Amino acid sequence: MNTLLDKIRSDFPILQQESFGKPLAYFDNAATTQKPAMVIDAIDQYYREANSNVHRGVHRMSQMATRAYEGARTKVASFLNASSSAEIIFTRGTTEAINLVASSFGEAFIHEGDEVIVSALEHHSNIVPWQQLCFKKKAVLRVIPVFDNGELDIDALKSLFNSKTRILAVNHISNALGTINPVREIIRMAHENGVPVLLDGAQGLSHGPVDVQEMGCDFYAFSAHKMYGPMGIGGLYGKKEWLDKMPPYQYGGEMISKVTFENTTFNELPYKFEAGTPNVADAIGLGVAIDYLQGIGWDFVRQQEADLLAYGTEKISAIPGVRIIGTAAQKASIISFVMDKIHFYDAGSIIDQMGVAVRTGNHCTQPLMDRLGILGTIRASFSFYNTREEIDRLVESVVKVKELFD
Amino acid sequence: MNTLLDKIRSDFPILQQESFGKPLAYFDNAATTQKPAMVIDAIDQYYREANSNVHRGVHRMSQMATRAYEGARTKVASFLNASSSAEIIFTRGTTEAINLVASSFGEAFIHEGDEVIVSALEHHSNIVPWQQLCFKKKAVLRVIPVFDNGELDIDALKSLFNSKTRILAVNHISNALGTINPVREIIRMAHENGVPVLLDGAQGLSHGPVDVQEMGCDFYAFSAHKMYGPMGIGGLYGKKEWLDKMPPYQYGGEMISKVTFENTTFNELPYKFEAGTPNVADAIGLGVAIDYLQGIGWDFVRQQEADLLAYGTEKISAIPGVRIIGTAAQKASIISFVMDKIHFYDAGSIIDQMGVAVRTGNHCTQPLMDRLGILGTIRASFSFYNTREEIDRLVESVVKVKELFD
Amino acid sequence: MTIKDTIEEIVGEFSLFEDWMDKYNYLIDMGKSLPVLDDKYKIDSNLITGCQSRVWLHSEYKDGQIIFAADSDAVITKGIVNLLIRVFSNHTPEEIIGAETEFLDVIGLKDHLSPTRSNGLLSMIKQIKLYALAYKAQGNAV
Amino acid sequence: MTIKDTIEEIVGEFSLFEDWMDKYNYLIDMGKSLPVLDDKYKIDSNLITGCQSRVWLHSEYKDGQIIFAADSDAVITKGIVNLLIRVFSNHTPEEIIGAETEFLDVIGLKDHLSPTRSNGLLSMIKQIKLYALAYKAQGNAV
Ligand SMILES: Cc1ncc(COP(=O)(O)O)c(C=O)c1O
Ligand SMILES: Cc1ncc(COP(=O)(O)O)c(C=O)c1O
Repeated sequence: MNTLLDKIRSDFPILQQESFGKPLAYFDNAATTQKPAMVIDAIDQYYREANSNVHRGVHRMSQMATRAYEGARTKVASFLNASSSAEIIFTRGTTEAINLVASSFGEAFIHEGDEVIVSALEHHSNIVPWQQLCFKKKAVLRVIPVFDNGELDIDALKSLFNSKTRILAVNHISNALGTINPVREIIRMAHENGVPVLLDGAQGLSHGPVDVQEMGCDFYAFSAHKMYGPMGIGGLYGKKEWLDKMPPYQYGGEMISKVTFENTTFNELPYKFEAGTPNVADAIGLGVAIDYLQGIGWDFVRQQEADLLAYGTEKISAIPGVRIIGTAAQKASIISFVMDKIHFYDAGSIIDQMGVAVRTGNHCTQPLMDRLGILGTIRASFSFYNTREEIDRLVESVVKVKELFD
Repeated sequence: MNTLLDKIRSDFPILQQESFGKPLAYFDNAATTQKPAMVIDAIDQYYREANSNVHRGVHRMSQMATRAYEGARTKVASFLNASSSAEIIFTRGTTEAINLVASSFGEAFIHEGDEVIVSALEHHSNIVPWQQLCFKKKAVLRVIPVFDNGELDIDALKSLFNSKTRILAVNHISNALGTINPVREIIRMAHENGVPVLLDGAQGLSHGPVDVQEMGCDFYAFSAHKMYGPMGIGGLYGKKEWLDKMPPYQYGGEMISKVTFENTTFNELPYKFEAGTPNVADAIGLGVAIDYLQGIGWDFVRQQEADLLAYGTEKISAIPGVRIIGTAAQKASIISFVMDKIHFYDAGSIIDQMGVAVRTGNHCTQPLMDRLGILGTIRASFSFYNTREEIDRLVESVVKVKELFD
Repeated sequence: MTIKDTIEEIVGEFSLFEDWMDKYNYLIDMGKSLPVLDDKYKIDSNLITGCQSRVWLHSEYKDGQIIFAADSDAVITKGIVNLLIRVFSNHTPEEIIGAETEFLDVIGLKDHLSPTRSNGLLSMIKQIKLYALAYKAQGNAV
Repeated sequence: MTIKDTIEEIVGEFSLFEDWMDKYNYLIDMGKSLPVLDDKYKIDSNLITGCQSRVWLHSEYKDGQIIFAADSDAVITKGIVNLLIRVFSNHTPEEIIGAETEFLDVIGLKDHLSPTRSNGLLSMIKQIKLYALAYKAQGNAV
């Protein structure tokens, strides 16, 4: 093992845990990543030293908390290279961010007969909000098809645009198969057709740099817990031009400027979209997770994850009776696979007993599974803190599964 | 100082802090309470030892996390005496819980010409969601008036009910003035008129026991951060009969049962209303906050807070030129006051410099302030961990303010 | 044998296992030996929701007793349903409704196969008890 | 005096204060000595939002320079606006647009009177610069 990796692993307390008497090999990073001690400590320290409700408080602690909260927003803005921190709205996570856009953008811009484009590769969180919006507005949901290898059929996308198309929502990286979608090309095509693009970035911020201005997306939704930050926080980047035109999503608290029983005027961006006491502690945790990622640097992350993906792909595909699902040319460090005649639940149960944490099932992508003609997969998703040795243990477990069920 | 109080104060790390070189006297408890070490530690430990995404995960940590999350739900259910934990929905807090009901109940049950009742004593979070719903549905917002002393005019409420009334939303305890509203009577009147009642319980769970079945409310909304728990979590209690009839609020994740592009079926309660990865860490923190409150017991809480309210009321009202706003017969430990010819912002700035944290302004209750003919107040809200000595320091600071500005 | 007796028998069997591997081997054997369920019963109305694997649970009411039959696409799940059938099948609705299910705790199933939604163990037991309640109501109605 | 000179003067004055009390006393004096703003300028369009206290900021453009006048219902806020007027009033739009505002940091105003929404200090400066931008555009248009 190289010493930098050792050092990095020691930053994550949970990697020191055992599972069923064996060292834990955590390969469920696409579901949620583990947290470095500095993130955990920042939350701890906030509650011990500075906890307070933010905004409009005159007293010192309230101002400290406000500064820390707004400081976290600034960090997110510069991490994504947003043009202003007013374009960063804190939400509970990706799902809420997408729901916010579907609801507010939908209310302002989607009408009967209009069309919304999603892809066959989406997580339920980027399908159902649009589907339900379409039901409500009598609009039409169009779907970019996916090839057997997990790549989107971009040629087919061309024919989906028409004068009724109002928005396109697609994931940056597929959580189920690891496909990195050609988002720049998709955005270019959409913009040529005058259609704004929402990227579901749940899997997008942990593997490499994201520059929303360079990509040109109109919205980018993400979750802190999938990028080494805490649960309960995430966000939405939105271009000011769009956010300004969208009505608020929830009402109450700082998002209000002036209320009478007859009328209410709303605050400016980003507050307009943040109702109720914000989750200050976890926003600070998210800011520190960004510090952590910038500290280790994308070079290390990408190199380590590329190595694990290559090594894992080679080893897993070499096991007879195992088939990798999702073999796109551009992939993040996620390997989904199925086993001949062995149900993923059976496999997952045994692999778990060997101290290896993988996720099994449809990964909240039922339409994709239907399309691929399977019920689910076994998914190992790697972080830069994983090791080749851990992958060897996964392979051992899979071999054990074969022994048991064959 | 009595030793039990000393012991309890030592449970809260932040009370050991200084502010501007003086021991911190924290009187902004109605905005957010401080957290005992056991709550902070529980969150810390979760991230160090058990962090995982919940539900549908086969692996051990995911199951541990699921159990802890569902265990927290059970604790909340029994804390509120809900008849089942399926009636407890986790949200970000009170504001989101009220928005959920306004949106989902509103979609199902509010139509053109219908009426919604709120009170003049409400927080913006319990006004604006209903007001905007009424705008959207062309429904009518009716307001229970409030007397000068901060009590609701319950006689006037009688005449607000009619066959068009669909729901009544009122706070349990007023955050601005401390009034404890006669919720049992309000609920009885509403139910006689076939109208369900939502209680805004943001201030309701920290001062004494709440039994939703005994009270008979249909919905109860609350925030963990105002009851010694973490930020980013809270909840909604809702009677199963109502929740079953309400459509989902947000879409994605565990709230889905089966998705195709043509149709989606939703999960059962409470999951139907919880979209996206839940905030497991903070839900666990909320559970531990409940343990903590139950550990010290309501007797202590009520006795200590009643003493502080009585002592504070006597001392503050004795200062010449100071007037207490809100003198209801039933009050929680919240004292709002104004000073002759001295702006609350001036007062708050100086009080802060003396190491005493109070909140100043309209407390997100602009319509109430308008009704009372003031722009805002200085508000000291006491917790069981505050002391008479701290109140003496508040009084000193107020006297100092008078010296400076007179 | 009463439900209680069967449970004791099962607890006895499980107490012999030294490690998880033995336990899983046993469950796998139980799964493989579960009688085949006729395809005509593999219908959506017999499907138990909330499981990672699909479980069909069919029941018949005969001479005052309920007979259960089941299938799943996962072997371990089949093993678990087989255990449940052994415990609950051929008993009266009253017996089933009144039965304690803590034995799952004792044999370590709850520990390794959590009651959370991933395997639907709880859903299966709930469904078994619901069938019993339904037949009981039906019986009373007659 | 240039904007920079005034700022240096103010920084010098503040450096004399031993504790927060002196600083606040000074701000309060400055607040009390702020010339009264004619009621006709206390209109909503002059109101700065995001403050706990209400602040009206009025401006006039005369001989290429902007003259500011203001009022607030809180004395400390009046003291702060008075400082800002001393710094920015009677300067050209260009001078105002180009001015650094870090001095607020130096004199400890940012520390004790945070830039967050509670006192609207940032909003005031923003408004002053907006006026300057507007007059500049107007000037260019002529
Ligand atoms: C009475 C009342 N209602 C609602 C709220 C909103 O709570 P939250 O900001 O936690 O959503 C508060 C607190 O600010 C409150 O005191
Ligand atoms: C691609 C994708 N989109 C959306 C989500 C939803 O994220 P969250 O549950 O954090 O809201 C996830 C994660 O589950 C995901 O992987």
